[in-house]
Amino acid sequence: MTLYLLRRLLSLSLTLLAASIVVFLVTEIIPGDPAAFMMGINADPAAIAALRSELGLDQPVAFRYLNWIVGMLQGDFGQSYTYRVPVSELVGDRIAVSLPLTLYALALSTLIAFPAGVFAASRRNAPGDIAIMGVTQLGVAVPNFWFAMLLVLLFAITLQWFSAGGFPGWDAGVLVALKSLTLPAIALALPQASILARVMRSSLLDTLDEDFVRTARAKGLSRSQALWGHALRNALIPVLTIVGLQFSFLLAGGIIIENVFYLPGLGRLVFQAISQRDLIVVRSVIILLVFAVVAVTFLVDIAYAIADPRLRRQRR
Amino acid sequence: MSVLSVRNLDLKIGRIPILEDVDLTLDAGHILGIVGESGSGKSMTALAIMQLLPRAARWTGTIEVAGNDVGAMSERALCTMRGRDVSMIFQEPMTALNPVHTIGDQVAEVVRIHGEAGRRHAHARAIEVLGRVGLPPDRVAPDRYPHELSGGQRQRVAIAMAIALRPKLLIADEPTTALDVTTQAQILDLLRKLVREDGMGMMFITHDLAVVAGLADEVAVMKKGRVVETGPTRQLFRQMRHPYTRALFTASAHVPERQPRIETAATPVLEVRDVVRDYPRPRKNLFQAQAPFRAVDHVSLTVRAGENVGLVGESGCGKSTLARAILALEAVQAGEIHLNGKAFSSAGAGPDIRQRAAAQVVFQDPYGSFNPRHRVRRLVSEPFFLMPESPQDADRERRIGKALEDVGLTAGDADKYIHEFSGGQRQRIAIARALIIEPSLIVLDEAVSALDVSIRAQILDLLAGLSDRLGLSYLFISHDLTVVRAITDRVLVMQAGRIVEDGSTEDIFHNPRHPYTRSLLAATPSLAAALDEPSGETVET
Amino acid sequence: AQTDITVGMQLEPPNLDPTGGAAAAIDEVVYANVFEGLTRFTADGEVVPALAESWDISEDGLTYTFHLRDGVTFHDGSSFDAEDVKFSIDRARAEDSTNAQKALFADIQSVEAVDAQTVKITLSQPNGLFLFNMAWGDAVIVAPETADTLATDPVGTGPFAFATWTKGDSVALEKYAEYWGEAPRLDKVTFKFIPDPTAAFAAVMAGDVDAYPNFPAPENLEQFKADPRFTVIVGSTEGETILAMNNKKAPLDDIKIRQAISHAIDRQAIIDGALFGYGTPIGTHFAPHNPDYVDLTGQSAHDPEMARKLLDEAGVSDLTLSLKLPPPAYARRGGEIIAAQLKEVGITAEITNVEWAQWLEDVFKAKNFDLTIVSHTEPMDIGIYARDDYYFQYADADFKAILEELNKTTDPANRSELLGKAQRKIADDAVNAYLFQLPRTGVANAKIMGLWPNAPTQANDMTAVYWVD
Amino acid sequence: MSAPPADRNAEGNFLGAALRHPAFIAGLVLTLLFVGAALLSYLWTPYDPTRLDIAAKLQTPTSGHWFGTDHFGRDIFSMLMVGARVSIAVAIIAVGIGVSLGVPLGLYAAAHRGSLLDEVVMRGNDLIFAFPSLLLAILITAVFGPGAVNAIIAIGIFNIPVFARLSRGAALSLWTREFVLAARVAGKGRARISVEHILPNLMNLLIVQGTIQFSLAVLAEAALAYVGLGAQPPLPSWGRMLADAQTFISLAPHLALFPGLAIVLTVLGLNLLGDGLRDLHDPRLRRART
Ligand SMILES: Nc1ncnc2c1ncn2[C@@H]1O[C@H](COP(=O)(O)OP(=O)(O)OP(=O)(O)O)[C@@H](O)[C@H]1O
Ligand SMILES: Nc1ncnc2c1ncn2[C@@H]1O[C@H](COP(=O)(O)OP(=O)(O)OP(=O)(O)O)[C@@H](O)[C@H]1O
Ligand SMILES: [Mg+2]
Ligand SMILES: [Mg+2]
Repeated sequence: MTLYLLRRLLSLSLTLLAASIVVFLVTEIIPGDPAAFMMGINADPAAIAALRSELGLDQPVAFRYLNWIVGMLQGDFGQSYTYRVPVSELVGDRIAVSLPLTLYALALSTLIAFPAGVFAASRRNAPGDIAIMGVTQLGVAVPNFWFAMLLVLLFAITLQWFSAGGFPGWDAGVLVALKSLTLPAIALALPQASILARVMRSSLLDTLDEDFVRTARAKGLSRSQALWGHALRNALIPVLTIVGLQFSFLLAGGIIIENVFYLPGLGRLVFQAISQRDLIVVRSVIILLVFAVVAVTFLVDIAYAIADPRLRRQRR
Repeated sequence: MSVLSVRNLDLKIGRIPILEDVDLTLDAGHILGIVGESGSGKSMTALAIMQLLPRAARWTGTIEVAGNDVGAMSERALCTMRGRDVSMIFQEPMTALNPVHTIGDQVAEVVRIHGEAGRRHAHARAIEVLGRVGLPPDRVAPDRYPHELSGGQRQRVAIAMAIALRPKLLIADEPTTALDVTTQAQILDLLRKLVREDGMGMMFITHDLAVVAGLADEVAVMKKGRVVETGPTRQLFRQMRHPYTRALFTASAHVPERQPRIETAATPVLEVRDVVRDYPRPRKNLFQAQAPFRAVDHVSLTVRAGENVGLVGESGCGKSTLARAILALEAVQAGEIHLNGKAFSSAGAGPDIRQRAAAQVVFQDPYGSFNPRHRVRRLVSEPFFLMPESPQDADRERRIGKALEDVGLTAGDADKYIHEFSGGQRQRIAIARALIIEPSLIVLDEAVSALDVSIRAQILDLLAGLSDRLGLSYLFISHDLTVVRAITDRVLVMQAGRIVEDGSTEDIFHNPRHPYTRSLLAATPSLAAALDEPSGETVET
Repeated sequence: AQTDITVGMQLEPPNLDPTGGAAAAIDEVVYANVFEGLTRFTADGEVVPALAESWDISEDGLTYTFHLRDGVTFHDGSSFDAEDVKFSIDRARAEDSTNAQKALFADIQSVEAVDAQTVKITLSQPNGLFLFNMAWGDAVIVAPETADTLATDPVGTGPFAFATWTKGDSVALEKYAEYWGEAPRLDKVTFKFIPDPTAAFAAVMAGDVDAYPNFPAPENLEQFKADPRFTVIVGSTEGETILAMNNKKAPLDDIKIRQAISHAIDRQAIIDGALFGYGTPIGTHFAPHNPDYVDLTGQSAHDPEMARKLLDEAGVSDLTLSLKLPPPAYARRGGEIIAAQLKEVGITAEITNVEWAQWLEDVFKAKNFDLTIVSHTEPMDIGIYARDDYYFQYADADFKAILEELNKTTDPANRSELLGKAQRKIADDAVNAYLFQLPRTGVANAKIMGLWPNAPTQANDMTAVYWVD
Repeated sequence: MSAPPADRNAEGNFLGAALRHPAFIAGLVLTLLFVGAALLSYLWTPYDPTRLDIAAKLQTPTSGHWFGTDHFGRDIFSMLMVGARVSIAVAIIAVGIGVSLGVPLGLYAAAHRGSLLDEVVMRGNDLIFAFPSLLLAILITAVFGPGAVNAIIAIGIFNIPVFARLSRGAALSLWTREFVLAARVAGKGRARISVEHILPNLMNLLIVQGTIQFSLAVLAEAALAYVGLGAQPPLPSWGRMLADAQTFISLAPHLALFPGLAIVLTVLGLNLLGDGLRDLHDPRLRRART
């Protein structure tokens, strides 16, 4: 197991290294000069040049790349060009919104998907199953930003149950903050829940067809005992994969939703940073997100091993 | 008292009739063998008794288990019955156990689910039952997971689950087909012992007449969803009133007629010298590689022109690996292989493509060895690729037609797709494909294992005839000693990657020298031997 | 009455230092609220004394002596004096200055702190706009001690002191108790950043913001008007919105083609379609609310026939031009409408939507464009037509002469005439197609008073804002 | 005994089974509807979708304008028809890129399992997977400028690893099948076997996955267009129509309703079609159904 962990960690860092190079190069060739953008339309060329050197943009590419990497390894993500504060500070603030939102949406999506998937699987082809599968088909097809618009129209503008967006900050109280994240979380969770419910169902159906479930039935277990006691844990592996993927997707994939609800989250930070050519923020956030993806995949793998003793053994 | 009585059982899946008018009875302490070809409805009968039929299945008739009419029982009552009054062992030990629960838990669950004992007590019972089936806790701890056990051990766990509550009826659906002969013999002994000790009734399903002859008190022969003949084992096999029973019997004891013309003097067709095949194993840690797993360990052998050589050994001993090495489908780590006296491949050197045509192959799986998307014409002519100038047009057609006719099909079959053929026909096509470029050697890796007995007999005849007519040599790989005995001139016995014995077929079967060979032979069920035995073992109650 | 207010803004300022960044959003938060200069703009665009109580101008127009106000303190408690003024102006015009409007200070030769309350500024040449220039947000006075941290922690002399900045969400200001002038009526001002127009609409509707002075979706104003909870404030900005043309790039170097394009355009349709009727058509690069404005819209009236004729005369057919559109809605929507109007006269406009950074790089710097739509929001910026390397590449010698004369002229009547001449000159040359003066359409809770209707500069001056019950 | 291969009777009763599969039929009908609309739009639309009529803006559906008009007075129905064309074209090409690069890579990696290139391909896949897709797409369009072509590239890139992984995984299991061994005994090389034997047997899988990726691409295109990075005006695009409609949501909800429904129905149709195809190709399910 330790060997396995070591190998995974090695490939994790290689992925991060490769990703950092890709991100750096891509952001390097984006047309548009951060300094020119910051100084605006009537800026004096000398002032732009002064700003460029202040931001360190006049140094050679390789030097800047190494600087960035070495800095990151020491936990220093650099200074935002536009905000003029440490990137880590900016990111920290945004994660305080994005992470709870992600977890909220993920919790919603699992809480909906899990029972729905199990229910549908246990009533294969019965009306309940067909109804749930129909709804999830729709859920997968609805673009979440459109759904978000409809939510705002209904709950914020018409019914005024929720505010239309914005985030009051955690200082305003946990409940208030959670309330403001509710509509966005629902908008994010619906398509994810649909996907998850479908995966849950089909994985469970596959497992229910396995020989060992038949064995369990032959032992005298009822249909639902066999489902809960034997099929479920085996069916969980593909579901875990999807949950892992969704986590990382939601962490960054909320950009549009964050815009619709004007939440100060990570996604909006990068989006804005791209348009403002605050490249250092773009780079650092993307690397952070890549790290999150890789780390979550890693955790999911470990979760597999817990769910499935066969994997524990193989990797020892 | 009868623990099972099935009367007038009709069963349909969708609109397709599966079982018709099946009648069976079984008394406590007795073993009822059910034999019949694949698809004859053996498993469906068992599942009907368990009431675990596929969703689309509908049945009529009466099924009584220990005096209860299962047709009249509620699902709840059925759950109570299953596992307590009647339990079942399935064919495939690899998948019949839940991979994420320990074996102890899985056995204890039966006890718990029927409210016979609390958690702790159930566990104690599980350990006890596992001990009974030969898995004492000091050797095989009950907190192991199924993947940590061998196939035979897993099947024992499945048996332990089935007998934990001493059911009145035990159904065993081909419980040993997935196991090698030695393990099979152990499992059969165990089952026999359990029936005798506990006085339960056992319904034993198999397609292997030899197994059933050595085990069952009574036998029912099934064909196409009907029971064509039943009776006490020995009586039934002696009399064999129904022609189908007779056909089955002759087919399983079938020995093709052969006139081998072995050319001892000429250069051997195949010469394998000191071949080693290693599979790398995952590294122990970052700095320390694990010694590779040696699947074939310094094997040397020769096959002469016109000679049929058998290669036997239990599952996993390296037979298929050796076959792949001979065919140069995998690189070898040491040794060399010569075809017709010329070097074909060796460690470090890839195969000499020009020689490939000399050795062809027929695999086990008649379904998996053809690309389903090609017509037979293309499938059969694939080896033409090996010829420097592959025949064209009329010549090509003629040779395809001839190859098909050689194996008893017609030239017209060339236009069909593979799914339009039965398993036996497919295996013929596989042979035609191997024959078409007139190789000197055909490697047959379990080429008849997947076939029903009667079809197997036909294919064996075909192979024997071809070898005689065309002077072909075979390397015939099988774990089924009966078959090997029927078709080969010489036998090699393989154990753990090594050839441990090599001798003429008659010699090996009558006078095995190596202990491993002896144990292999002893474990092989023999129909003739079973029927000759005095009836002392069967205890009537 | 309520003493706090939440004001919606579309863009978040990247930092809060008006002397170190070009973003309009900076001034919209801090101008007149946190920072003050020697002079300042009023709501109707007049330049009035701010930190300078009064000033004397020498005969030759080269020396300005500012008399500073007494008892002014910065928010950190330190006092304000002439040294701060000298420091601020020297800092802005220094070699390595990162002031975005360095040109404002270009004519200054020296700054001298005569005594604690007096500053003397000497110019290298007379500049009729000097006091005007000093009213800009880029010319506010800062203290040397805090100058390096203004970006994140602005310290000024204004009626409100910076309190908190929740990045990505809002900036909060609090009333500064020691303010030298009349105390503001509000205790707390929160600027909330809501870039998405729909979200802005929802936020106003739901009462999450009290006022949105520069509301990005004019189509929603009708609904606000119909709702008694809100007032809609319609004013004007200094933004001349133009369809800029690349004057040096063929075929746009042909005046006939530029005229044809001008005639192809139906200003009212653009105003109706892109701005839902708000906005004033213009015929030249000048703000219509300015007394010196000359209405030249008739000269380039919508006339597709004429446009086609001019194209014929120029001998072109099947003209395809690139049209690069920056992000604001007026440009994106206006661009679609213009493309459709140009199509009517046989010109294909290939639209590319670009971000600001790209626009600056591609259009403004590299001049790699045929057409683009921009609103020039700096006040009194007709001077850009005299700039040599400006992106639409006009730089006509005659026009430059007019402007040079204007710079030297201080007499109002003469100035007015010269300005008229300049306006006509660029309209005659059809340098760009002049579309409309960008409106400032705001919405606010009906109980809020004192918001600026117009935007003579980019600012949300909260000094005089209050709630009624 | 051995399991029959997945497609033993693939050709035989496919059509019959398909006609009895309601979800498949529904998916097919929806898909054909939109493909048909897209094709028809080349020949005919009720109005010119790029013609503005400011005076007739924001009309609710009438007999003249079936789906009403937008904020420029353009006919929404006509715009949706042409938008279908854009969505479908972007999706087809993007998925095409994924297939034409991903499948060969996957086949190659499978044929040379464990080789350096296999490793490189798989790690490259991991790398692409690790990137937040929408963000990278935004970056790509920031580099190359917005437009349909760049949206295609951005979406296409993320399709490559999907197909590479899928085909590698499936090919690996096919490589152990006996018919492949037989082809090797017949002396065929890896490349040849990949093309002759592996690829045809991946077809079903690729078609099913292709349908699903296609629907995802339609959604992705809508999302990119929504943030302004898809096809550029005046070419209508569903995502941009939605973005434009946003501020009118309480004023003229039909502006957002119809493009939204178009996306939902197209994606729904494709998903149903994909599910249907999978069911029909899976003999186990097919048997259970018939
Ligand atoms: N789920 C099912 N749906 C439809 N038909 C089935 C199903 N399972 C089995 N059958 C059919 O029922 C018939 C009897 O099958 P059964 O499994 O009982 O045969 P068997 O005698 O056990 O054969 P084998 O020796 O191969 O196990 C076969 O023709 C088979 O094709
Ligand atoms: N690709 C592989 N990698 C690692 N080990 C392998 C591989 N293929 C086979 N082995 C191992 O090599 C040994 C010999 O396998 P082989 O398939 O040759 O056995 P066999 O004698 O043909 O058995 P059976 O009768 O079950 O077909 C087994 O222990 C098997 O687990
Ligand atoms: Mg069976
Ligand atoms: Mg084998």
